[in-house]
Amino acid sequence: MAALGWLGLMIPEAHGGAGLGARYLMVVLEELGKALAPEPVLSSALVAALAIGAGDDDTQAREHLPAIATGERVYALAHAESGGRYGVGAVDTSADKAAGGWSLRGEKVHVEEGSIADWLLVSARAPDGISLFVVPASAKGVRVRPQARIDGRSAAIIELDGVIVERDARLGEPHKGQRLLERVLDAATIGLSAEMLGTMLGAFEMTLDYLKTREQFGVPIGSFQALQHRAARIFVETELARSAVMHAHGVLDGLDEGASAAVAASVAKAKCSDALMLIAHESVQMHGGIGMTTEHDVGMYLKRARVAEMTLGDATYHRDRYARLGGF
Amino acid sequence: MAALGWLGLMIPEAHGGAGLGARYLMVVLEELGKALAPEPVLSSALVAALAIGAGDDDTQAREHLPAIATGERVYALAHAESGGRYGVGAVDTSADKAAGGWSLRGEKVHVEEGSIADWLLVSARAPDGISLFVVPASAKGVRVRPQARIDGRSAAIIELDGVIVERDARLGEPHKGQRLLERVLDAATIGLSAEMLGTMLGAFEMTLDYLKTREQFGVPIGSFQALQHRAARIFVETELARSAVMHAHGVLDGLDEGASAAVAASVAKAKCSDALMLIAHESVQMHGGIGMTTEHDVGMYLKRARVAEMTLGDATYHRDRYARLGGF
Amino acid sequence: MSELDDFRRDTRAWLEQNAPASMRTPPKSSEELCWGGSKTKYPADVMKWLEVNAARGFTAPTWPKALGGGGLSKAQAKVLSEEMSALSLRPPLIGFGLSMIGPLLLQEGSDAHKQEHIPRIVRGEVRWCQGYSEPGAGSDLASLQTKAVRDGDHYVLEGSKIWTSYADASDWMFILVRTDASGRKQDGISFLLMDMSTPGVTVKPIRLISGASPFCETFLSDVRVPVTNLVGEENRGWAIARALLAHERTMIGDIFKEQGDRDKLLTAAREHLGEDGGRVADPVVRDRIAALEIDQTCLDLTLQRAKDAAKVGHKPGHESSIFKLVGTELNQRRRDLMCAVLGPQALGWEGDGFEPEELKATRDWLRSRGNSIEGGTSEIQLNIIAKRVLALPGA
Amino acid sequence: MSELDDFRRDTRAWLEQNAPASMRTPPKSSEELCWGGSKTKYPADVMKWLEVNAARGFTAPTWPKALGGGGLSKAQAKVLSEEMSALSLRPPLIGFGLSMIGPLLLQEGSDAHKQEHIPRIVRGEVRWCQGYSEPGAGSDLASLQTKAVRDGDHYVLEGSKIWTSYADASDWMFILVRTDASGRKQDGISFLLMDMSTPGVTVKPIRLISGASPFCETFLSDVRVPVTNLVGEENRGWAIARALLAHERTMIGDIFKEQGDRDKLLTAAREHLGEDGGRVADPVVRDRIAALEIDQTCLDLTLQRAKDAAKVGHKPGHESSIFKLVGTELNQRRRDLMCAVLGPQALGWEGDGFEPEELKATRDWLRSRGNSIEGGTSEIQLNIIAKRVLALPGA
Repeated sequence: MAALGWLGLMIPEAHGGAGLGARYLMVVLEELGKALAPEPVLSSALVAALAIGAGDDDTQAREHLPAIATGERVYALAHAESGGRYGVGAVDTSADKAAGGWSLRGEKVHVEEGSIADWLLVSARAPDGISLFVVPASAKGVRVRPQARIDGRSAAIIELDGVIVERDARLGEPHKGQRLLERVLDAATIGLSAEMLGTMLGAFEMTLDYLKTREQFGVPIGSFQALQHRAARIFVETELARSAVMHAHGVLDGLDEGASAAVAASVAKAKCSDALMLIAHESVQMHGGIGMTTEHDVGMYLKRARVAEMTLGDATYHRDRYARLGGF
Repeated sequence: MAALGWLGLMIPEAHGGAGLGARYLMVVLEELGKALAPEPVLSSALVAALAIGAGDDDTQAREHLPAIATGERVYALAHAESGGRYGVGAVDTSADKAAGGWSLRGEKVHVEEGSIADWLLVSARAPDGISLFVVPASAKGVRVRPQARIDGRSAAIIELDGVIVERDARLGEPHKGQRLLERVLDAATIGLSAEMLGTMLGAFEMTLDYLKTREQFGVPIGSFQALQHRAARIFVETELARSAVMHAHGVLDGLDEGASAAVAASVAKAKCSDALMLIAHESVQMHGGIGMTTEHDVGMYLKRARVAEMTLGDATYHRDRYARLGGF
Repeated sequence: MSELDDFRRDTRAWLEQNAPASMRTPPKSSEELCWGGSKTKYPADVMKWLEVNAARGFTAPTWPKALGGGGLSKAQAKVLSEEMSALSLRPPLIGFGLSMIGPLLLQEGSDAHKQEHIPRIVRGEVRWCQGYSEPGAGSDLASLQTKAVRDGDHYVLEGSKIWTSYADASDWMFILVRTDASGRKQDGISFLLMDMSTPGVTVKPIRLISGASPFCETFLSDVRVPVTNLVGEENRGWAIARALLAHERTMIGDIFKEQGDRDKLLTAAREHLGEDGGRVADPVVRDRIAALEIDQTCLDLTLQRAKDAAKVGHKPGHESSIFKLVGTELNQRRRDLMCAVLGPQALGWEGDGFEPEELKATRDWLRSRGNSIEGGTSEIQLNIIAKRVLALPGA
Repeated sequence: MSELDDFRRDTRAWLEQNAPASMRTPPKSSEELCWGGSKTKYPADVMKWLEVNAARGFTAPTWPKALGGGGLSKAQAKVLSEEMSALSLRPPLIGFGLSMIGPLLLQEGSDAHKQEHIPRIVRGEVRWCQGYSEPGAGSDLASLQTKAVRDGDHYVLEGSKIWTSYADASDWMFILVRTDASGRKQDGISFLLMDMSTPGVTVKPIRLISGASPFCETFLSDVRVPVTNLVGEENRGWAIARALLAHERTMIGDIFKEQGDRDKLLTAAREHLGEDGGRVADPVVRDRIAALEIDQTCLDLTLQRAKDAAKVGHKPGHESSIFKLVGTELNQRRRDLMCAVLGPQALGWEGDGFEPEELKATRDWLRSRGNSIEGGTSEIQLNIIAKRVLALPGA
């Protein structure tokens, strides 16, 4: 993937990337989602590249961005905490000033790629507000426990037991950490929605193929009108979801002046969550018994669908957020 | 109807009724709903009979119940007020002590049968709480303005401009008026759900007939599987609704010891509201263009469905009430 | 480039000089716009605005100058449209003449057809309506039964058409008739142009459950239409009609939205359900409103995507079925949600006890139920998507 | 009447005397109950409880005494059941032997069948499983391909069966096989009794997306079944199978509920979403929970209505399709809603970071997706309702 330049799509050429932007990365994320490929592209190439690149700190950029572009290092966003559910403010992890830098203490859960990451982007509460810190996974006091989740990917619980990092491990300017974190979470949400779009397309393709080839009562089951209408509904949902996802990536790239990345992220995530769950459930149903067994891949789509739905906020959360952002 | 004994089903034999109870009246209400017959059975034979009969006041009973049973007088429940939406407590109409009785002042809206009623059951706020008062529509200070609603029935806005009624116009005991009103509203809600059950059956019967006879593409449209599955869903909804309605009428009749009429009413009204709107919408859709014209009756079912849905609380209201009653 | 700049400057000057002030305000409804024709009387400003534009061919900017059109290039027409928008000007003329039958005749009509009809469309003298649907046919449009029997140099028409919008206000109808009942139903249909003043044509308006409507039923009894009014070949009208239908579906996806729909819903929600810390107080309704607006955003973005694709040369395909399906359903959801917000105040038909906007909301809801039926039912759109887009097998 | 009272007194005394204390507690799962058979080892109390009941015929109270049953009247059996409930006693034996194949053999079996199988079912010595579904057949059950070819006084079976619950724990299978492939597919099916220990029978458990399952695939290669094991006539097995299927669907409507489901959901909602004035804090989720509980109430009342109707002699008809359809969908909604309540805590497969009840909720959700497939898909139930209940025409 690094050889293909995928990991550097969001990274300026000066730091070893291609600098093409989010719309290009969307194509990659969509294909990964379609193939259910467990690659840490979202967390490294989108989230970490953006979080570190946005900080305007050249030292940090030189330290991290080339390593992301080459795929030399894997990054993970360690933000969610137990009981905190969703949102930017649910952070109890603390960042206290310590000799020469910061001391981080707390526990992060559901850290995607957490068990394979070389570096962690940790949100923590500093005296001047929530900030992101970039922390080597090998630092003293970092304890990584893999979480066995239904999609089989490399999630982890990460304990930070007074982890000491240097002063410049903090990303962005003082007092502006929360705004950076918001932007990073929006970008992560948008990138995840691209993956979800791919996942729904993958499940639908598989199902459409099954509808055309599986015969019952002497005809392909896809000739039954009740299934045809449901398949047509699914197709419509994928097209609507695609529009939301494309738009959100355009907003990330600054194409749509005045458009809010937060609104675009919530539109995309709300739509993709509902659409993907619908399609995953329908896909298993249309496959019948075989879809319930581990011998068929469609169940893996269902499991990944649920994980993606519950990551970075489900549809209800994003509808509420959309309403708040829209002033109602 | 009076001759058939329908109006006296809830009235004891001693007062000229048959004393058979709500489960018998349900059959009548269901048939009226099916035929979209605009008869004031619900407001007189169920609501007024129960409100007056439950008061345990023999004078009141002798005054009103025989007149209900014979159909000599029509009664209407005047409870809802502008801006108040649903529920027992949304009453601003006042009942103040006056020489020899009470003075009522306020405005009631959406009073079903209001423009044809001889007597009104008016909820008003007395010094000891909300109570029901039975008021002749011909009393001085009562002003009735018909409301032209989509179902074409005899609803009205009723102004009470210092209407003087006698002391015994108040139903039930002092301090217990609100409990009586709650019971009356639950009974009204349950009776309305019986009518709604009939209305959904009427619309469905008409639609099923259309599906079997209307031909397109050389076959009856009811042979299309997509429509078959939707018709089957409708049938299931009618059966579920019927169970809720039957149960609620049994509870009214005291059959199910320990069961709450409030819970049963909210279950029935929530289910019937959703089911009826679904069926009414689907019925128009399945009739195609002709269903949109005034030349076909199915549109009347749609209009009545909406009125019934919005009367005495819609599905969202009753789900919330169900949750409150259930302690969540 | 510089030529186009000149055109822009000249056009803007001309527009500013000629547009009456009243044409620079948004219309309250499409009824205020000019549909042309001999049967409707329009205000003086509207007629003046039509006349000056027609004289320049600006009512049909890209049509040939020889036939009364503007003879503009696509680039110039875009400039004209931009300048009209910039000045908030109303279109001088709308209707089926400009959007449907005119383009068709320019492509498929004979020279005589073009000479006779195109200039009159450009000048707004003739209003057109569409005679496709029939009472017995419904979604099975091709099963139409209105007969046209050849008698010398005329066809004699017998039958009826339904759901004709504004038939009572139109001068001409383009109409599908059966000229051959022997073969496959699609193969015996012809496409004719019919003068509505021909003896034997009767029009009756249709009353909908939501009240009065632009729809009419048109009865045809012994109606004689010259054979020269045939467009294309005899028995080959179905293909022509289908091309026009796809065009109609694309337009329809956008058509249900009204200016300020979102604000109206939110305002009503705040008023009827109350506010809580600045938010709509009922979180369940709030969730439904957000879901609706999100879906509406997705449809708008999808329409935009199709327009962008069209700009770079992609021909519009069966995605028009998506727009028809989703556009109508969103409109229905919106009208339904508005009723849920209004509660009992959504029950009024007219008169006392209801505000005008409440009465409108109720009728809008009733009217919206027809959206998923007219212009091809939702079921037909789902069939089209299943068969033509997803290539699912026939039963 | 007084005789029945005597029976009640005697029965209660006997139950109180003979039931081990451990049999008076509700089982944690159906796995703790006794399914009988030679392949499962049960705790001593379970075996003792089975034996004392079997000796009296109380495992099959209404079956003939001569075949080991209790020989009770319906009224007596009702009393027995009431007294068992009153003491919270576990049933001594459950399974397909008692519920399905036993009643069938009593009605359709030969004398030899009854003599051979009924007493062993009553005593719980033999556990039965059902061999209907096949990998290629799916919803089109009658298209089954497992062949049974006559060879002297045996049938020789070749093929495979799928979705056989507990095939690996069963001693015998009642199985549908194709004995004639020439005519209508329903006409060449026969109903056989097959000893699972016959050479050529191989069983392989099926792993579901939710984890281990009771389902198995059963492979049949050159399996010789005596012709005397045929139930009913050759090629007439379909009618027998269908009667059993309707029976299964009725049982299934009730089956998905677990004790305390409602409380579990509410407890989780309070814990994960917080409380607000004693209520579940998230009103959108609260609305969904209320909607679910209301629909569940409606289904429960409908089941009760069917039971009441059965008591006064109404035969259960196609309403079993309603129970199957709605019961499964409600279970799916419940499991799905539980995931929504748990949020990211609904994502665990095993181990660290998740509570046991969270892991169970996740697997319950995954497992529930099969409910609308197994035992006749939802689509099949909708077809049955449309065709047989509503009498809608065939395509």
